[in-house]
Amino acid sequence: MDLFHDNPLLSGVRQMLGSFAKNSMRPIAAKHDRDESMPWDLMKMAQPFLSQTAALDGRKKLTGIEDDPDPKKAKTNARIAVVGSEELGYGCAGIALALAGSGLAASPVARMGTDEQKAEFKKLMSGLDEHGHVKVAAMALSEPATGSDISGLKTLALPDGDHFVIRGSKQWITNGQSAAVYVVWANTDPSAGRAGVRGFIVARGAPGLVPGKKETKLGIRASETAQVHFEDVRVHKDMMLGSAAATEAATGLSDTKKMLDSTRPAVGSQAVGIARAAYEFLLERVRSSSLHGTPMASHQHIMFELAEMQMEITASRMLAHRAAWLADHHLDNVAEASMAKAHGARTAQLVTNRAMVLLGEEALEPDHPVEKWYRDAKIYDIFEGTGQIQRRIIAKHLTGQNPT
Amino acid sequence: MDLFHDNPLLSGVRQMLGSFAKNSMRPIAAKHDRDESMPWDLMKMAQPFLSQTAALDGRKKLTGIEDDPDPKKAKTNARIAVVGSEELGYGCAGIALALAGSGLAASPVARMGTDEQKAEFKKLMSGLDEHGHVKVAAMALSEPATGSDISGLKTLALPDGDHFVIRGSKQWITNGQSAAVYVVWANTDPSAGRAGVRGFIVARGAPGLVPGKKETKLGIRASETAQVHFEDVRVHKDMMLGSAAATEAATGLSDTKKMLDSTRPAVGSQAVGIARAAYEFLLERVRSSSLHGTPMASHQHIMFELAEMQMEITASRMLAHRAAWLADHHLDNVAEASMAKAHGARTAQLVTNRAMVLLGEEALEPDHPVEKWYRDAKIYDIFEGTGQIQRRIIAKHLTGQNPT
Amino acid sequence: MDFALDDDQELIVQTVRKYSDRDLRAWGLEADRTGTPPDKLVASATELGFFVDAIPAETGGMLEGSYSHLTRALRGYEVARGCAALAALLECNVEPALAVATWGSNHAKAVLFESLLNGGFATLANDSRATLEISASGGDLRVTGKLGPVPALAVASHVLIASQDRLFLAPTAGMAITPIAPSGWRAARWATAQLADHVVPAAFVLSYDPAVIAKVLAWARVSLAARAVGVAVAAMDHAKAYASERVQFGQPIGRFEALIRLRDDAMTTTMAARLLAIHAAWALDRDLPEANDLASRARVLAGDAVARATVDAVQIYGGYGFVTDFPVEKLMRDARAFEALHGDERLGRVLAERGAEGRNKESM
Amino acid sequence: MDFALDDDQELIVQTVRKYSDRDLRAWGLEADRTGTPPDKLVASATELGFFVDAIPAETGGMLEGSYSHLTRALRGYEVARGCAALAALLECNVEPALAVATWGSNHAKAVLFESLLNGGFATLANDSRATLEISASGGDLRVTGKLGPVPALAVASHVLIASQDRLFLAPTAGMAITPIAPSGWRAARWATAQLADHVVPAAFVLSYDPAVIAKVLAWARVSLAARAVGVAVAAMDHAKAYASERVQFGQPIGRFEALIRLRDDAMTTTMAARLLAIHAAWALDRDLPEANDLASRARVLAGDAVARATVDAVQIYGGYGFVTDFPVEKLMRDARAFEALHGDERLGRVLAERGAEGRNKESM
Repeated sequence: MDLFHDNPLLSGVRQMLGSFAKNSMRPIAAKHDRDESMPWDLMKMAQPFLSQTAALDGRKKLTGIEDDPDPKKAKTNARIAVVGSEELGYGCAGIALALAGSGLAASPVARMGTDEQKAEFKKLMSGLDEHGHVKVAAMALSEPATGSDISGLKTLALPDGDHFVIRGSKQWITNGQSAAVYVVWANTDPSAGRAGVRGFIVARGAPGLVPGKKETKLGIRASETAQVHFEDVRVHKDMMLGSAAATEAATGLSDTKKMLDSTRPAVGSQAVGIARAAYEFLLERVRSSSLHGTPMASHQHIMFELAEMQMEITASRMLAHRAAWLADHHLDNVAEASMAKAHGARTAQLVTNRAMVLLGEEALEPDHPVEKWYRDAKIYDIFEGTGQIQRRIIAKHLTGQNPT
Repeated sequence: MDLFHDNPLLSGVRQMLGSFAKNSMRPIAAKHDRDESMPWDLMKMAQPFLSQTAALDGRKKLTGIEDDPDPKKAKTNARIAVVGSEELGYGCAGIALALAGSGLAASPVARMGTDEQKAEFKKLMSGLDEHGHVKVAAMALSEPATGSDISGLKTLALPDGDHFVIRGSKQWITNGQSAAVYVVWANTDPSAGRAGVRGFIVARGAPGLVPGKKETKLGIRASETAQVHFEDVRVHKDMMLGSAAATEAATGLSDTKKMLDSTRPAVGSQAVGIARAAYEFLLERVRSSSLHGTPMASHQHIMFELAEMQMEITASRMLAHRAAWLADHHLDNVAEASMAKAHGARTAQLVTNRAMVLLGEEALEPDHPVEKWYRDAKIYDIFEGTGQIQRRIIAKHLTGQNPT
Repeated sequence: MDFALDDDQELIVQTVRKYSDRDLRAWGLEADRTGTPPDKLVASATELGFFVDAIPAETGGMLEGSYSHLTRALRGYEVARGCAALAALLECNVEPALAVATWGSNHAKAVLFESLLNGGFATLANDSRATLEISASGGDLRVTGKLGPVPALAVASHVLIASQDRLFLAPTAGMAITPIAPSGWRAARWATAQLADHVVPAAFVLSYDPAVIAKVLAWARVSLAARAVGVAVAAMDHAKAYASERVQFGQPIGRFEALIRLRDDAMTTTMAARLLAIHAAWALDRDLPEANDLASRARVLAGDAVARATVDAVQIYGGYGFVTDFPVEKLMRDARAFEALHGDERLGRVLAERGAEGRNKESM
Repeated sequence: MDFALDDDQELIVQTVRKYSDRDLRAWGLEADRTGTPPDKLVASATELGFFVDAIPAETGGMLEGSYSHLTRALRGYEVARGCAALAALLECNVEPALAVATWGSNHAKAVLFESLLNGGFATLANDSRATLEISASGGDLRVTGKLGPVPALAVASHVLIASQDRLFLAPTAGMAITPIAPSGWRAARWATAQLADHVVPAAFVLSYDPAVIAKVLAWARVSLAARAVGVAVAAMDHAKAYASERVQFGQPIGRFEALIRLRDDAMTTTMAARLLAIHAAWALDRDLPEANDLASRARVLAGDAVARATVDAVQIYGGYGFVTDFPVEKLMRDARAFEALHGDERLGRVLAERGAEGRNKESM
């Protein structure tokens, strides 16, 4: 069950999210890009199949099927994520990330949380907020000084009786301003270094929790990115994720890194969706337009670039499916996941760039979709590990060394 | 059964030809490149599993397994060809083409030949020649004026009683000088245009058949390329392939074009083999060498290019397997076959070029393998349809138009 | 051969550079947010000789003798380092003024120069895909179709239109003008215009000579190329500074080989594009036969360079490159117009070569 | 600024171009087959001032005043258009002669110049990966390790060796020299040499100053860049001529957009690389601080340009490009040495930048 053999589950996901992308995402994409606003109505509408707490619900809601619990059996999660991500990226990358943003916070809770913590998280996420919006969650890990390098967090969580007191500032936090619940990572014991780091579940409105400035971004503007400040926020120890044992494993940070590995193919696939969107836009224009009285389709100058785009898109897509297939079969896919992410990001940038050039002055119009996709595409070479980090991972896989 | 799922048949082919490439092809590659000579001894040695008449024998000799005759059932030929071609290209592209050269002539006979013609062809190909060499065959189609454009052949085959008299010159003919048998394409009725073209089986030594000048080539020098002149060569009508009906279908030329489509994935895969050879050579050098006292593997400048190479090689390989998988499942693969061929050729040129640059002065040594692979790689963007022709095919698939 | 600037050029470059670094860069960031240029732009730039530098002195402008595209290229490079949008406004009068001064009727000169000398704007539109319908009635032209997006069109009194076989000056009065603020050069007073049987009086038709039209477009290409290089260099300057401060994995990211190379390669292309643009400008000043080809190639290379340099600058900044608090995402947006304006330069070259095998004289 | 050649330069270019078109191109094809240059090369080139142009007139050479790298670049471009292998032989004496003339002892001058003035050859070897073991005993040096492949080493009486921290002239007598004919520049009299405690007398040690070594390598880089561009242009000239004759699908292939673009893009890069090489040469002649950086960048771009242009020329020729009856496959082989000699230029730049953040002064 993979790219070579069609499969009802995957084609079902492709069809369902594909029409969602076309009919529900595309019509509002320009508006949310212009206003830099979250697509709250769409998020509510999508809640039944793209739940903000999907990580805790399992993917039953989306596909109606549970994975076989037998760990030896092949799963399909990774491939479903890859197929779905391409369609959502094809619709609008910014909206796709708004729909998925809470998942970053939900998944560590799903993986490491106690039943009590999961219940608390779900409780905080249930219902609508005062604006009638669905509740969203924020994974508060990055800090101003940590970009690709997630070690050396400066935020502290110092024990004080049954509580921890959290102090520090977080940056690049998806849903940082709007979140109903935050999963914040802080060091409980600086002397232990990374081993002291723990995640905490903190509800919006906790005294000292101050959502900070919202970033104005080049692209993916429908997804909210903001700073969050923790000014001596008291959190009960029951809301600390993972064990107290001062080991690096206990932090769950390594799991978090594993999670990044597992999401890379889907991230690459989302970039493929952006590339496909620009490619199809150009192809449609070519089919319907003429150039100095000759059909655009009669010009090698344009058609050979479309052929090139189709080639690259197909190649990127196959790398993503390959990496996901390996993950679903419990096989090592670290290098393949990085290839999928790096190649997809490159293809998205390449295709949107060339499509703009070939469209000429038309691409200068405000709200032109290809220009938006060009801006959206860039982030895929930066977040979840930059293109350089991906190549570093692949290189280390070849020689065991980290090149600098 | 494909790139995602390992398969005993394909991995058997990969292993067998892989060790043949390493142990039998590599050691003699530099010599035949230097001398521009055919690897006769190796060809004899390989005869049992890489027969010069494989097209007529079926692939029993190579794999010991026959395809299921049921046309609805999936075949494996295309994928076996793709897997095998990568290994042979990895060994030496020139030798690989020498081993496969006769196949170009054998396959039209296999497809269109009468039992009598097949028998005649096999008889002419049996045993060894006066030098003790295996017999080889030549497909004599191209002419000086026909490159990518195979219409408008100038060679004539004018009827004369029970015979045809063939007059004309052929160029770019693999095995053109050494062939024991030629399958020559000529027009029996210029007034009918392409529909008049037929293939004829002509034995070496036929009066008027004059092997011409052997080309000195940039690469794939172990494969012989020569001109062949037909000066009023009389051939009995029983040796004409196809029916006398003056239809274009009857010529078999369209089948020949189909054959090119079906071999494209394997050709692209052979290019992938060259790329892999250069990539592995560089990786080995990196693992074992230092640069100003630091391990080469510690330099991003070099390692990131290796990562890039691995990414491109993987992508090209998957495109080739994808195109072959479609063919084996009787699905349209015209565009995919062209993508596989074009992408593989590009990857081979890219990787050999960058590998040379990164190796520095070492690559200037005579008989340096990477420099040879750089020269070999270029032909993959030219023969069997240039890179431009492949993109033209993909483009036409998109809009139905042939861009110019 | 001599690659050194003469004293006049050196003086102009130093003056404009100071203006660009001190004022334009800061104004540009604000103008990008608001979508409008600062009021002080016109007064300050006029002092430096912008806007009327292509109007002959005898008709009230500042042009003594023949116009120097080389000086313009040097100047354009400097102002674009500050802000591409403001640079576009500073340069937009040149093609209309110079074309009218060279081929215009006295009436056209009188009308256009009066507007420009009183602080008005004019701009150039290239009907590169031949979508305008132009009919002649008497000596007048009647033009129907869509113009743009064109920078400065929202504030221009006249637009110089280069169609396939006509070069003419169209008054904007009576056009249905729609001001827009696109993603790139946001403050450049862009607009599109709908023309319905828009009348262009015979006295405003400058030429029917393809060679004349090609020359005017060559002026614009060199100016675009020089400004594109300015934006590319600004991106690389920012990236270099940032890379030497930002620490990851225990060292400034500027010491990682991959980022050094990323920047260095973009810089090499940029420097080559700059030379090509300057060479083209020099050739224009001497009216050499290869000037048009050089101008077009300069734009091809400068377009590649600015797209690449700005994207790579964002990459070097990482997450910070993606937010408006830092200067490089603006540069990535601004880069696009250099390739998009007047259409895909490579396509134009290919069609020209097809149309007349090697008619356009090659420069080497 | 002025991109025009002065009269002397024009004269030299015209003379050398005639020589290149009339003789070198034809000789080069033959020399490529046989792996040896024609006997007439030395006499004919000597007449034109090659081989001894960097030896001061007062010591019997032809150098009056200071050496012009600009003239050398213009000349190298022309001869390489004829044949890269022969061009390498025509240029190989310059670095040794000029370095010895500038920093050499009287003894070194006497010995080297006598050899060169009597038709001898010298050449430059760059120990770019620091593989030579060099020990000092007294003032003398003892050198152990492998040299090359180096062009002209098979016929050279002396080799100028640039190691990491030493520049010295080594007599080839006593070296174990292995002549080779690699795939590129086949007739350039290549050789490798094994040195075992090879003695270099103190009088032959020219400098321990990294700045001096960097300068000599910059001379070589500019010359390599200029010649690389010559090969690229030769490839494009052939491709243009062929594309206008060869008919496929009913029209000359030169009318297919994809082939027009392939050639046009390679040509644009090539023209930019040529300007960069000439600019670098001009900067060397003025000893400007950015000269070394320009020389290195020129080589980066010229290396890209020649690799691309020659591969694309083969592509445009199709099957005919792959056989020796046609001129372009030789150019594709010859292209490689421009990037391989002295090692990967980009790697060198990256290591230099890492070693000393931005120590090498950038040129813009």
